Amino acid sequence: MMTENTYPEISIQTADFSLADEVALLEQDNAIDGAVVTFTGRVRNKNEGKDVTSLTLEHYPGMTEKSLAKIICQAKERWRLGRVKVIHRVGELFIGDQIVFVGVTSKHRQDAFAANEFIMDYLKVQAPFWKKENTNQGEHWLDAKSSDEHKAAKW
Amino acid sequence: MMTENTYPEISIQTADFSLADEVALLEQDNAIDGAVVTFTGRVRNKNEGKDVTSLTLEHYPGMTEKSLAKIICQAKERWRLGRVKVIHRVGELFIGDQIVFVGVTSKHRQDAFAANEFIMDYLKVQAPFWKKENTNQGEHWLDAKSSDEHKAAKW
Amino acid sequence: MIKVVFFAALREQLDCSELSLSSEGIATIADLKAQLANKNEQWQQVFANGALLSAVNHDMVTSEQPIKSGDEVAFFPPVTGG
Amino acid sequence: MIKVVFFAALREQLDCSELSLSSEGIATIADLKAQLANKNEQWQQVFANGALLSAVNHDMVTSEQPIKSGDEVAFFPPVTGG
Repeated sequence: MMTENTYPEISIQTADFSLADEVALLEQDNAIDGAVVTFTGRVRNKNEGKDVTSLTLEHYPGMTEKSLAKIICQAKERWRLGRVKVIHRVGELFIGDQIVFVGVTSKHRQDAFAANEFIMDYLKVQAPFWKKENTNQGEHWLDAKSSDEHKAAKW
Repeated sequence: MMTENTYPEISIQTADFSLADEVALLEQDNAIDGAVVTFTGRVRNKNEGKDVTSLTLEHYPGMTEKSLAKIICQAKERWRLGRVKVIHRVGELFIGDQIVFVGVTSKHRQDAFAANEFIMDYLKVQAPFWKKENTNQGEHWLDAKSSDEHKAAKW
Repeated sequence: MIKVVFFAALREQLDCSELSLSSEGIATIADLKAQLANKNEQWQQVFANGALLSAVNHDMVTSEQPIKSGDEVAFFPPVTGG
Repeated sequence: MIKVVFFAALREQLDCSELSLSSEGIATIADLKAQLANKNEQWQQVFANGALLSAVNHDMVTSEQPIKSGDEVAFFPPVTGG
């Protein structure tokens, strides 16, 4: 049975999150990791020339967690990582709101940088999230970008 | 004359800093940047097999700020960056203490990741900081690592 | 029975988020797609989109993927999170 | 006069953090190094270290760098911050 702790490194939530709290958890009782890299993705006010008012994030519950867990596993296979946390919000989000957080610790900075970017690049093309953009010209689903495919393929 | 605001993107200080406050400043009134990448370097409890008790950080006031300003300029020339902040602490620091912070915002994540890692790689080989390690086997100045030279050279 | 779920633009185009159908005569994702496309012209058009992605039991798969009764199959557009 | 400053392990080895000396006969960093090494055996040994870095007026320079009266010259080991 799935419990809340099946994927302690992953959280899909409508609520906002606190960068400070998340980093504190990554660092707590962790004196062996000298490097902490975080990525935060936020809602921008412009996209492809249109004025954005909000985004609506949909996802595929169950598959989302499974795909993110797989991505995190791959990162751990490739780099010497300490702790990892991935948070992705769903529902309606407004300008400046936090959308996604990836936090990684490692003994060494190179591993932390690479693993964090790897996780984001794969999240972008494999995790089942979809964005609907609400603009002053109406709403529409965003198209996937081929540049995201290329970024993931380069690893 | 040098005033406190000569290098608003750079702070060399003995005091600790707050990751949350620094990121809040990077994001404040900034609705155009969708990506925020942070690096935090911390004092590890082990280094090359020795038990570390503390580090003493020395620097060359004046040159430190100038060299970091140059590195930030180079990063801005190479990538489309929004805001940048670099903080480096000096004096005696203990296990788990924050040593260095690099925060970068950009419209796009690839630029934010690359610029942040670039700034850290160059800080490591060009900014005049020196670490003395205090261990249970006495104190000694750390040697520069050739791997750091290689990381900076790869950009 | 096979459970089929749809997401995002696809769900809106079909005006359907979930359906169940018999696994009889369906060996692969390609078979299932063909059967769904057969429903009517609107569905045919939607499933003609070669960019659609499919998942079986929460794993991304290709059209050749075998499926069986009890599986949960999902169809959706390329993902755009992050 | 040229102001010369030393940092970290170098400062401790020389037991000196700062000194001033006349710019007479000193055209480059290499000249300055040679004159400092000339002080005594301890200084000679320290300045024989090829890994030492030098800066003039807060910019990293090579041994060929010209220097003049009024400059601030720094010598220090490879940096280890971050």
